[in-house]
Amino acid sequence: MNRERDLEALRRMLRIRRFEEAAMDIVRKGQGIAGSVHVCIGQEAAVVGSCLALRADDYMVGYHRSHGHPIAKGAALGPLMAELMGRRTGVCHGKGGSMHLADFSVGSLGETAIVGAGIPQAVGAAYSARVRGTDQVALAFFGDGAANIGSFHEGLNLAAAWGLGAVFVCENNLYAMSTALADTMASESVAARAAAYRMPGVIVDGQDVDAVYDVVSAAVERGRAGGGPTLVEARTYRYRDHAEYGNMDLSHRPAEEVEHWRSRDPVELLHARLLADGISETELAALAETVAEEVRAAVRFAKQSPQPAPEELFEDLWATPIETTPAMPAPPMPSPPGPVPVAAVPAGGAR
Amino acid sequence: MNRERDLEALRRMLRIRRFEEAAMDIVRKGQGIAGSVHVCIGQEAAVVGSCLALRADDYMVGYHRSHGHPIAKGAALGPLMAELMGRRTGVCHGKGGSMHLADFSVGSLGETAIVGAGIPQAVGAAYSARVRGTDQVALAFFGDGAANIGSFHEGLNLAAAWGLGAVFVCENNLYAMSTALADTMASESVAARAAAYRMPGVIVDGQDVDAVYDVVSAAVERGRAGGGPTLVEARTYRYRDHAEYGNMDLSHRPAEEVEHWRSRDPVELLHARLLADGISETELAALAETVAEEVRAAVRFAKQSPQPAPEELFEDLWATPIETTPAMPAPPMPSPPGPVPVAAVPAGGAR
Amino acid sequence: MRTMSYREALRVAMLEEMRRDPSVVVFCEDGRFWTMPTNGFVDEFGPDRVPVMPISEEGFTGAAIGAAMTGLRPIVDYTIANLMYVAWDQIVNHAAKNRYLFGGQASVPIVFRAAMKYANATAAQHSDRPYPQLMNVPGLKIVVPSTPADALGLLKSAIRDDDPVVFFEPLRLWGVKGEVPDGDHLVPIGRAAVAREGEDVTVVAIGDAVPAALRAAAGLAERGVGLEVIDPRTLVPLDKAAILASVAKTGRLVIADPAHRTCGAAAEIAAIVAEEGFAFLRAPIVRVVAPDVHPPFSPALERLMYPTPERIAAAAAALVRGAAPAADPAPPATAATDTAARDTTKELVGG
Amino acid sequence: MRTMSYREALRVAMLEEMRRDPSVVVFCEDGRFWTMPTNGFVDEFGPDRVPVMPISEEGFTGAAIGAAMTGLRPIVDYTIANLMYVAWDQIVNHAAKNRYLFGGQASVPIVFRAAMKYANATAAQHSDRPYPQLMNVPGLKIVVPSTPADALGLLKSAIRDDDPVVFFEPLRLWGVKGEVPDGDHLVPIGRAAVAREGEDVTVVAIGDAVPAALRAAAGLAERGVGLEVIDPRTLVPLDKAAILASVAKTGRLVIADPAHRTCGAAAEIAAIVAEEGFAFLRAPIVRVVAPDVHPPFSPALERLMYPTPERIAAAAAALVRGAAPAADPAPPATAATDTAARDTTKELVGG
Ligand SMILES: Cc1ncc(C[n+]2csc(CCOP(=O)(O)OP(=O)(O)O)c2C)c(N)n1
Ligand SMILES: Cc1ncc(C[n+]2csc(CCOP(=O)(O)OP(=O)(O)O)c2C)c(N)n1
Ligand SMILES: [Mg+2]
Ligand SMILES: [Mg+2]
Repeated sequence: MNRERDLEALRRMLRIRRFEEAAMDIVRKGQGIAGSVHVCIGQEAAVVGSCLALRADDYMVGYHRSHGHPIAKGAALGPLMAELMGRRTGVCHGKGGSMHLADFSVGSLGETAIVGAGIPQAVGAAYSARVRGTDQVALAFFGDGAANIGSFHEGLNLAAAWGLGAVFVCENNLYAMSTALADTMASESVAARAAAYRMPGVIVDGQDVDAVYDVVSAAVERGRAGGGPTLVEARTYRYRDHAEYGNMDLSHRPAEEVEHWRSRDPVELLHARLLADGISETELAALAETVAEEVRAAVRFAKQSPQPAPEELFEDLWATPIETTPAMPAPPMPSPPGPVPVAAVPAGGAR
Repeated sequence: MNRERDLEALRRMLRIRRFEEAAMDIVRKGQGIAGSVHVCIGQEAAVVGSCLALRADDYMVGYHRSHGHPIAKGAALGPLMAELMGRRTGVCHGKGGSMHLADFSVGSLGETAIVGAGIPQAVGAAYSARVRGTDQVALAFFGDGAANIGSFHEGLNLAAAWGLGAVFVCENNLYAMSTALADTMASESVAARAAAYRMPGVIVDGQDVDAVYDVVSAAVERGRAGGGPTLVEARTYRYRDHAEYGNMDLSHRPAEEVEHWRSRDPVELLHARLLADGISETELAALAETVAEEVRAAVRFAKQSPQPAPEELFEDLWATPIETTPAMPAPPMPSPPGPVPVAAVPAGGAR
Repeated sequence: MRTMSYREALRVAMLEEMRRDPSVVVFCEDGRFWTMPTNGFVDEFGPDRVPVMPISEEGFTGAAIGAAMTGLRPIVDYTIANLMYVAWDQIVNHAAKNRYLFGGQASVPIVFRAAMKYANATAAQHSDRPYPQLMNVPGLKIVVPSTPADALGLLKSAIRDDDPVVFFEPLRLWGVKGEVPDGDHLVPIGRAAVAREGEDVTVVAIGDAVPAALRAAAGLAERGVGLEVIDPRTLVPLDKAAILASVAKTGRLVIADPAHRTCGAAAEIAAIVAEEGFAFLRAPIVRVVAPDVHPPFSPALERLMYPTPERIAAAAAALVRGAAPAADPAPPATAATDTAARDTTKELVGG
Repeated sequence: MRTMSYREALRVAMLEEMRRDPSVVVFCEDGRFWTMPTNGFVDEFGPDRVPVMPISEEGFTGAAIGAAMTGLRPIVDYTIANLMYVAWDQIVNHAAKNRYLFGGQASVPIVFRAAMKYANATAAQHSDRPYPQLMNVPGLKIVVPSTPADALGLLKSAIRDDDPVVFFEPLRLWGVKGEVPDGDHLVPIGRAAVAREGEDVTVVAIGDAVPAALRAAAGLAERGVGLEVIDPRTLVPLDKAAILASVAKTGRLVIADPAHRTCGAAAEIAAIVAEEGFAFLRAPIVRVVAPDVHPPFSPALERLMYPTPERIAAAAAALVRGAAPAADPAPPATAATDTAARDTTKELVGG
């Protein structure tokens, strides 16, 4: 246990929780977040423990449960919140929204709304590091539901066959939408699938940020040293429904299950540990207040930011401008071959 | 060891070998087989041992190394050879060719040219049997290269999650085109991947038709009884290049490797065993001659069959005829708005 | 007559057909969940006909094909049209081709349901209208109903059809209510509907562009311009005769479609009329479609993407006036208020 | 000037660019094998830049995207265009969208090479011309060169382009030789070529329809009919101005394209001209394209599929004569002898 690191872990976990609470509040009040919002409240230790094990220049790819990853990797909150609100100041200029946060400046290569698809992209980032001769590693987050999709298999196999510095972190929150993992996967764990690629597969308590940090750090060091990829399964839980938008209601989850996980809240566990380690309540309260103000500032920034202008619709599509033969003037309109049988319509069109 | 069954195994293995030799001969002489032809000579025991473990009404799905599967399942040779020659009497009316043989009358649901894609289709056939309340099982053949594709993962997982009567038979001939399996897969065997789906994974000597029969029979019985799927890896070897067409040349395979496998030719091994079991050379020669004549007859049938007529291009696409508003008469051609500045062209067009 | 929403019509169609025909099954992730149109089906039809679905689009599409070739009639619900891309190989290389490849030995009676979530702030990975891509693939019938009655009648016809049918649902229409005939209501595949008669301009409108075109027509009628609104309802087979008959009457054609411009359904309709109805045309053919840019997340931008009553009316009015069409209709600089059907988002499933 | 085959041009382009830029890498199954244009590259550029590729199209396409977003320029060779379908989600939902989704933070400089094996008796699963599908997807540049010089110059431009470029190669052109300028020969993306000038009919021809159109033009010239043959070379961005300028001169348009009719590239070109060049048109626009049926295996049938000099000449001559075009050009009842480029099949890789 490392006091500085744990304080930083708490800071980032609180950032995620407060940020998502603020987002939920905006959704609830209809104040300008449209679309699907998937919060990871309850899973913060898995996310933050993993990202703290990375260097700033390491790569990270996320998925649709999406705000925690860039926050944990160190992204500024204002542009993230502005993105959720579709503003031009959003980190993606309002083009991506909640499911597509990305902040390349901190190595966050983007979240994806297609389950599993980010996994091979992270493999490619790890491959890129090798070709370019750096020792960067790449970490892919994904949910338990993603373990059943082809990209998982192909991505892990590629990384193993090529011996890349990739780390695969499954945030196993037991469900994919309403579907229990046990109903779609016969094997007893996601980590058990690592053997199919002859890579280590490790199960870790996803509510314990130090445990996650340790396991992922070992995987990162192994990858950085050329030892190949690792699969980490962090057992965790989401408190909320699948999404804030769309009436998903996971109230069918057994009450004892919910209770069990709530009793092991990752923020509270870390808070208690820091207290036990001699950090004062005052110091922790100050840290919490700093974070709360960061989030309030992010919300202010987002709300005050302008909506994108219509012409921005066409920006950010092409990197290289398109070169064609200069356009010719539009041809004159021919007079119609027959009589026009209708009354003229005033310019400006009709309503 | 079962004498009747072994004689039937020899018959089918010889059918495959003679059929493919005849096809290679036609290709070599340019007598009318176009496109890619992938022969499975050397792999006959894996193919026949598996199919003999199936009932006539069980299902089988194959892949691009494609002639052995329907022959082993009991398809008549004439329409198969006619298909290779693109004739209207072909089992697929000349629409499919070598890579797409299918004979639904014997449960052969088709070969596919897309690596791995047949695997989930076999799973669907097994699912269908359950819904329809039959005890049919479905067997999917695929190559070692297919073990790295998403369909393998998703297909096996589905079968395991649903507990279906599916049997997955990997004909591991060590290479995918020119690529050695060891270079693309870190795990020590394909069968080892079964654990990822909590299904049994069995390695069997693919040159020994009895061994294959026993292993696949156990899997079939398990599946039929509701015990779920099994993955079988038959270790085998192909003598020829990847394909007869297209200049693939696997002469880079180590000579000792080729020698080793040639010394364990599946037809010769079975032949020797039958001799040892007291079947006479004469009887075996008679069987061989019967098969040779079947194949000659198939070639005659194919060569004498007509080419498809042009209108057959449009047949076999739709099952349900298309219903639209009756077509209106074509509009009269307008006289062109300007003078036509060119000489009239005689009807019938130009060359 | 009954009144029901588009969404209820989908549910009723599936329910009626599953009761009528025990070979109809449903493949849908979270299909048993209370938010889905198939909620409750498992109680009536049992777990085999409504199986739990892993996140394995490619795998379960392949399984549906295997099931369809062996006697079942699967309804495969992708819930989001973009997720078809994950299963594209199975849809395009297999479902569309297997009947042809195998010379008519098997048919592939599957309905692929694809809700299109555009205009709902779900950004590019969840907002596609991919029917033009599939129109370029022979062997698939393609349906895009715009009313509850057509949704019901066409889905029932699609389920009974022996060919693969891709059934596209504009999600913003899910909440729209309409009258539906009593009894076993079937709408034939391949017949267009004349949604409104008019003399001056033909507007062929697709999906939720149909209500937009009808509003445009109502507005222009007050100014003495008569729009004839044709709803093709099925894009393959396309009811060419109905479109040509209308253009023969009006001499002017606007095509309104929320899909992308290049190689879209509107391009095909324009090409058909430029080829077979050229003599009828008094004016250029105008496409009112989405520009070739991805749907952005930001609602302020996304609402500029799709055909609105204003854009359709402006295009039609300009044709009648004899004005040249804009070379590439840019979205209006001021955001149109697309309130229509916005409230249906309440019915959406998060994704 | 140098003389080289289309296939050599591809090899030279990749070689020159890999020498110029260490960030260019090649992903290709069996790419090191002696039959492939990249044979030998591993010796010069090392195993990291020419890695061994498992059969994992989806996985390695995702990896290419991750690599491209982090500084590399992968050339992804699918070897058979149909295999793109296996990776469709990565191409359409990610490669084409990531730059836009992430607000321009990253670009995705990948060249997707796709050889099209049609007219080579490989049946429906290996014979597609899928560029129309991808033309409907914003964010992808699309190239179909028809000469060795353009293959070289466009492939080099594509590799240097910062956007994803899909590079389609008609395999029947691989063996065709032609003159290629010396030095660093670059052809800009987005510029059409006037392959032959003429006064009477514009023929826009794509891929191997270009040589067919040139032969048609030579034939018709003897009869006093002048065809202007436009080779767009790149389909996205499409050089509309060049096409419109030609139609402004001739007043007549034939589009020759080996892809399927419905929603094909020819439909888009027809729609553009019917919209923006209507005033120039003296006659219906005619498409000489493949009918909406899959390529059959049987060469006797497949040779009826694609544009031939005879079909193009007949369509152009009919327009000049003022005859109405056939409603749906059926293939000629007698098989055209398409000897052109048939011999190039010797260069093919089996598949
Ligand atoms: C390929 C794909 N299939 C289905 C979906 C719809 N979908 C979105 S999230 C989700 C559940 C994902 O579960 P999991 O991977 O466990 O992540 P979690 O939501 O639990 O964090 C599904 C099915 C999708 N977006 N992509
Ligand atoms: C999805 C896909 N990827 C690549 C190919 C090209 N291809 C055809 S056969 C083959 C090798 C297959 O190897 P394996 O599965 O071991 O079967 P084998 O040919 O050895 O019998 C490849 C790469 C294909 N047809 N489909
Ligand atoms: Mg989950
Ligand atoms: Mg093999």
